[in-house]
Amino acid sequence: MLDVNHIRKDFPILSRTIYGKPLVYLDNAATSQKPTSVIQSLVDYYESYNSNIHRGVHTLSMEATDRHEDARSKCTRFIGAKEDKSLIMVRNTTEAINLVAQTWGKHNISAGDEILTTHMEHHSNLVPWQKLAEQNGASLQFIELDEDGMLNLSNIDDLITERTKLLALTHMSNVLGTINPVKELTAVAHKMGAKVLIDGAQSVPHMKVDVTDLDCDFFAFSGHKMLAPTGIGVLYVKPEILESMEPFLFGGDMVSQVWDDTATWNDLPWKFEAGTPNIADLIGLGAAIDYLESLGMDQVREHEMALTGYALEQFDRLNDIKVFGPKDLSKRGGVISFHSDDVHPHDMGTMLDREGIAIRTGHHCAMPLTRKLSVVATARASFYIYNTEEEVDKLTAAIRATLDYFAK
Amino acid sequence: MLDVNHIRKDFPILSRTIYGKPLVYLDNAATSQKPTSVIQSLVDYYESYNSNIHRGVHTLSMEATDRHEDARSKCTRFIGAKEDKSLIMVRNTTEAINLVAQTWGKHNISAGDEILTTHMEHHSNLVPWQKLAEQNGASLQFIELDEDGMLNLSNIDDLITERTKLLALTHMSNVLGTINPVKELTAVAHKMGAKVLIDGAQSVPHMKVDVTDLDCDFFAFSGHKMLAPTGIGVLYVKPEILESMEPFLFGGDMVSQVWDDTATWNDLPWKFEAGTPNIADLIGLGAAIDYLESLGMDQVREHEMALTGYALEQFDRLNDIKVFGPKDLSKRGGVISFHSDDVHPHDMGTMLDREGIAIRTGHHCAMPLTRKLSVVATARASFYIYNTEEEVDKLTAAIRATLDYFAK
Amino acid sequence: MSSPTFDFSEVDDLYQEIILDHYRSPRNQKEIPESDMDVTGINPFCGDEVHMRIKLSGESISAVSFSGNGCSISQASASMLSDIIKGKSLDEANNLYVDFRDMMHGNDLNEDSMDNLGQAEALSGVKKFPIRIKCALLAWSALGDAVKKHKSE
Amino acid sequence: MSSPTFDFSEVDDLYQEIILDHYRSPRNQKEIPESDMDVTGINPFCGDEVHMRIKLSGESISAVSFSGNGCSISQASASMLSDIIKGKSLDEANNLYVDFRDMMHGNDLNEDSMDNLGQAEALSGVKKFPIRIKCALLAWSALGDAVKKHKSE
Ligand SMILES: Cc1ncc(COP(=O)(O)O)c(C=O)c1O
Ligand SMILES: Cc1ncc(COP(=O)(O)O)c(C=O)c1O
Repeated sequence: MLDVNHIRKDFPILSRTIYGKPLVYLDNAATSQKPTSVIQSLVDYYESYNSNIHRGVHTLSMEATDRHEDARSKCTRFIGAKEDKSLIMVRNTTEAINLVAQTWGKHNISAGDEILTTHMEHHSNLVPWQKLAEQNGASLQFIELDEDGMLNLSNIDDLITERTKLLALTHMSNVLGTINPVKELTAVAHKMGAKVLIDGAQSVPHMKVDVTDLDCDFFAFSGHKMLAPTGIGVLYVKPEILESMEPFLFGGDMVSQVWDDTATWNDLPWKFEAGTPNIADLIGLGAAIDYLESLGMDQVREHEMALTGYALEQFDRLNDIKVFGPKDLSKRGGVISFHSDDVHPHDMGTMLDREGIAIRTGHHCAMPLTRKLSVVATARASFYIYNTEEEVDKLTAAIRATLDYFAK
Repeated sequence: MLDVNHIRKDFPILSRTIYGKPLVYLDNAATSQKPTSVIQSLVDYYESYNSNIHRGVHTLSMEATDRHEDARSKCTRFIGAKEDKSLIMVRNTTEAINLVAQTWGKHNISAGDEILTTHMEHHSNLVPWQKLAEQNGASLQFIELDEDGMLNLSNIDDLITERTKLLALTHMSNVLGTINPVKELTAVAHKMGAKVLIDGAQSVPHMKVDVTDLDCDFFAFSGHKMLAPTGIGVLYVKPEILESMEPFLFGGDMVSQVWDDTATWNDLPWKFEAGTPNIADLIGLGAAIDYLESLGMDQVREHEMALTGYALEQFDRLNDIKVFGPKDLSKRGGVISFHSDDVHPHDMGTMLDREGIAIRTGHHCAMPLTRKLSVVATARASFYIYNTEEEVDKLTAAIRATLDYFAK
Repeated sequence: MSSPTFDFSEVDDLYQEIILDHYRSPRNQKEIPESDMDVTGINPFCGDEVHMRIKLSGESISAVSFSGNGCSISQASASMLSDIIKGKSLDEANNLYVDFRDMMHGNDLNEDSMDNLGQAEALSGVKKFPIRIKCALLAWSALGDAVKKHKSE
Repeated sequence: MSSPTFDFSEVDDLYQEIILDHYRSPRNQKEIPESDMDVTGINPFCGDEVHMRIKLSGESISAVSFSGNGCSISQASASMLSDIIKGKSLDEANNLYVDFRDMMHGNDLNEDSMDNLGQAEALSGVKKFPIRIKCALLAWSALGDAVKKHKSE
C-alpha cells in the first residue's frame, strides 16, 4: 500500500489553495504534478553542473554527459528495454510517433498498404498516420469499440491481414481508461508480418511496462505525465529496426563527419538526437523514475485500482451521470470520463474549479472517440499516486451540487 | 557598463570549484549558465501552477496557459517581431531549421534550384539543406571566406541568382565570432526573389536583434545559449509565409477538428506545436529575457566587445598561438578560437580543466569550416555577461603554462 | 460522508437566469433556407462550435439562424447574438461585436453601447472567469470576421 | 599580471614521456601497399580519427601501418597499438584489446596481460581522466570491431 499522506508531502503544489479551497488535482492524465526530488534535480543541474554535453573535455561537460546518459539508462531499465541505444529522447509522445511515421513509416508503408489503429486513439497516434497514409497512398483501418469501451476483437483476423504494415494503438486510453491487450495483439500482428507501435503515454506512468516482454517494435511515452518535467519524452525502437532507420532531424550531434555536400551519421541513439538535447529535463525524468521505483510500480497500480474502484462506486450513486469505459477494474486505469445531459462538461469544470477541484473537460484530443460516444465533450477525472478517497468524495459531492445548481 | 560583480552573484554555479580552483566558465558559445531568477521560474512553475495548457478550464491550467503565452510574447518583443503568432516554439535552433527545411523547403525548393549558404555554418544550418537538396534535386552553393574569416562578398552577384531560392546563413559564427552583414545580404537575396533564413543561435544571446528590421523570412535561436533552460528554442517566420506552410508534426493541440481519415489545423502558431509543449522551459526563457532586458542588450554587447578586445591583446602576446576570425571588434562577437601546432586542442582542454577553466575543443559542429582553417580541431574560449578580465588573464596564463609543459 | 456546503454565489454572476434560459432554449434554431453569409466559430482547444446563417436585404440583416454545440456560455452568447443582430446593418453588427469584445476585456461601455447589447449585457459576468471569455466571444468574433470578409469581397 | 603557479603534477600521469614520444613520433607511418584488414576509428563528437592497414599471413599480423589525426592520447595509443600487434595472431590482438579495455575501465590485470600490453601500460594513467578514456580506446576498439568483422566474413 502506498503511504499517500507521506507522498503528498513530496509534492509542494498540493499545499496550494484555489479560491480558498485546497487544490484537488484530478487532471493527471493531462499532466502529473512533480515531487521535490524532481524539481531539485533541475536546480542541482543548473546550479552545479550545467553544460553542453558530448563534445566537451571539461569537468562540467563530463558530469553533465554522464548524468544525461545515466538518465537514459534509467529509462531503459524502467521500460525493460535491453540497450540504451534503443531509446531516443524526444519532446513528448507526439514527437516520438511523428518520428516513426516520418522515418520508418515513410520508407516502409506503400500504396495499398494498411495501417491498423483503433477508435480510441489520442490525436497524436492518429493524425501522423492520416498524413502518412495520404502521402504514401496507404489507408487506415480501425478496430471498433464495444459498449464498455473495450476493443472489439471478434473480427481481428479480418482486420490484420498481409496488407497490414503497422498496428498503432494505445496501451491505455486517456478517455476511457481502457487497458488494451497489447501483448496479445502484438503477437497477432507479428504473425502477419506487421510492425507494432504502442502509445504508452498513459501506461508507463501508472503500471509496470516491459517492452521486451510486449515484443513491440515501437513504444512512445512522455515524461510530464509521470512526475517528470515538461519537454522530455522517449521513443523506444527495437534495435534491429532502429539500425535500418534514416535520421529524422539533421544537424549537430547526430553526424559523424560532414563535408560541403554530404554527411555521415553518428552511432545510435545519437543519430536521432539532433542539436543540443533537453539535458536538464532528461535528468529530471531520471529523478522521476527513481521516485516511482522507490514506490514500486505494482504499488502504484494497486493504489490507483483501489481509488478507481472507490470512485466508480461513488459515481454509481450519482444518478444523471453516465460513466464511460470498462467496469472491470483489472481492464482499466485511473481515468474516469463522465457526462451529464444537463450540465455541459465545460460548465462542470468551471463549477468544480470554484471548489478547488481540477478536472479536464472537452474532447481530450480524441475527437473521433468523443463522436463515437455520441457526446460533444466529456468531463474527466484522472488519478495518481497522491490522490485520496477523501478527494474522490469532494469530487462526487461537488458534481452532485453542480447538478443541483443547474437543475434549479 | 555591466556591473559584473553583481551579475556573478546571480549565477550560483560560478561559486563552484573544479579541482579546488574557482570555475572559469568560457564555454558560453556551447551553452550559457543560468541566473537564479531563471532557475526560480522553473521552481515556481512546478511548485505552484504546473498544468497542461490550452485545453483546461481549471485555475492551474489557466495560469499555466497565460504564463506560457506571456513568455511567447516576451520572445516576440525581444527579437522585434510584430506578432506572437509568428513564433513557433521548438526544442532548439536545430529543430527550427529542420522545420523550415521539411515544410517550406520541401514545397518550395525544386530540381535545379540553389540553396546558398556559407563555409562558416554550424552543422545544424548545413546538413538539413544537404538533405533537402538531395531529396528535391537542388544544389548547395557556398559563400567563401576571406583570410580574416569574413564572408567574401566580392562575387555575391554571381552567387545569388534567379536560381537561388534560399539564402541560409548564420548571424554570428560560433567558431570565428564573425558577425555577418545579414541585413544587407537579405536585401540582395530578396531582390533576386530568394528567401532568407538566419541562424541566430549566437547572435540573439549577445546583441540586439530586430527581425523586422533585418526583414529576414526565417530566424532561429536556442534558449539554452541565452541564460534559459535546455529544451526550448524559437523559430520566427514572417507571417505571410507561415500562413502558407504545411504543419511539421501532427497530433494533439495542432489540430482544429479530427475525423477518422482527415483533420483540419489549429490557428497559428499552434498549428506548428504538436503535443504537450515544453511549458516550464518556455516560461524559463521568458525569465531569461527579463534578465537580459534588465541589463540591456547594448550593454551586453559592449561588455563582450571590451572583454574580447582585451583577450585578443593578451592572445597576441602568446606567440605560438594562432587566433582565428576578424580583427575588427565591431565585426565579431565574444568567441575566440585558437590553435597551437604543438598542443592538440583536446590536450589543451584537459590542461585548462585542471585549472578550473572550461573551454571547448574540437570541430565545434562546423567540420567544413575546420577543414578550411587547415586544422583538425580548434580550442575555443567564449564569453558572456559574467566573464571578467581576471578570467581572461587566468586563461592566457594557463595556455602559456600548457605550451611550456608540452615543450618540456 | 458528511455533506459539504457549497458556496456558488460567485458563480451566480456567470450563470444568470437569462443565460441559462438561452442555453436551454436557444433562439433562431430554424435554419433559413438561403443565406448570404455563413458564420462559423470553432474553439479548437475545447471543441465548442457555433454556426450562423445570415440573410441580407441590402446591407441589413433580415434573417438569422443559429446552430451549435458547446457549453452554456458559448451557446447562450450565440443565441443572444442571433437575436440582437436581426434588423441591424452589417456595420452596426460589427460595432456590436467591437462593443461586446470591449466589455469582455473589462472596458467600460457608454450607455448607448450598453443598450444596444441588450440581453447580452448579462454576459458581462463572464469577465470574472477569464478562461470562459473565449466561450462568450466565440460567436461574436466569428461574426466580426465574417463581416470583414463579406465587405472585402 | 602576477604570474600564477601551476600544479600540473596530476597531469604527469596522463602525459608520460613515452606517450608524448609516440604522439610526436608516431610509429608505422609508412603505408603498406596492400592490406587484408582496414581499421577505422572515428570519434564523432570530437573528430579524432585513426586508420590502420593490416597485412596478414595466415591468421597472424605480418605488417601494420597507421595514420590518424587527433589528440596526443588517441594518436599515441594508436601508435603503441600498431607496434604491439605486429606478429600477433588475430585472436591475440583481440585479447589485447579486451585487456586494454579492462585496464581502462579500472580492472586489475594479471601480470601476463600487463606484459603483453608493453608500452601501452603507460596509458593506464588515463583512467584518472575519465573523459579521455575514449581517446585511449579509439584505436583499440576499432581493432576489436575489425577482428570481429574479419572473423565473421
Ligand atoms: C551558430 C550555431 N547554429 C546552430 C547551433 C545549434 O544550436 P542547438 O544545438 O541549440 O540546436 C549552434 C550551437 O551549437 C550554433 O552555435
Ligand atoms: C494516450 C495518449 N497519447 C498521446 C498523448 C500525447 O502526449 P504528449 O502531449 O505528451 O505528446 C497523450 C497525452 O495527452 C495521451 O494521453
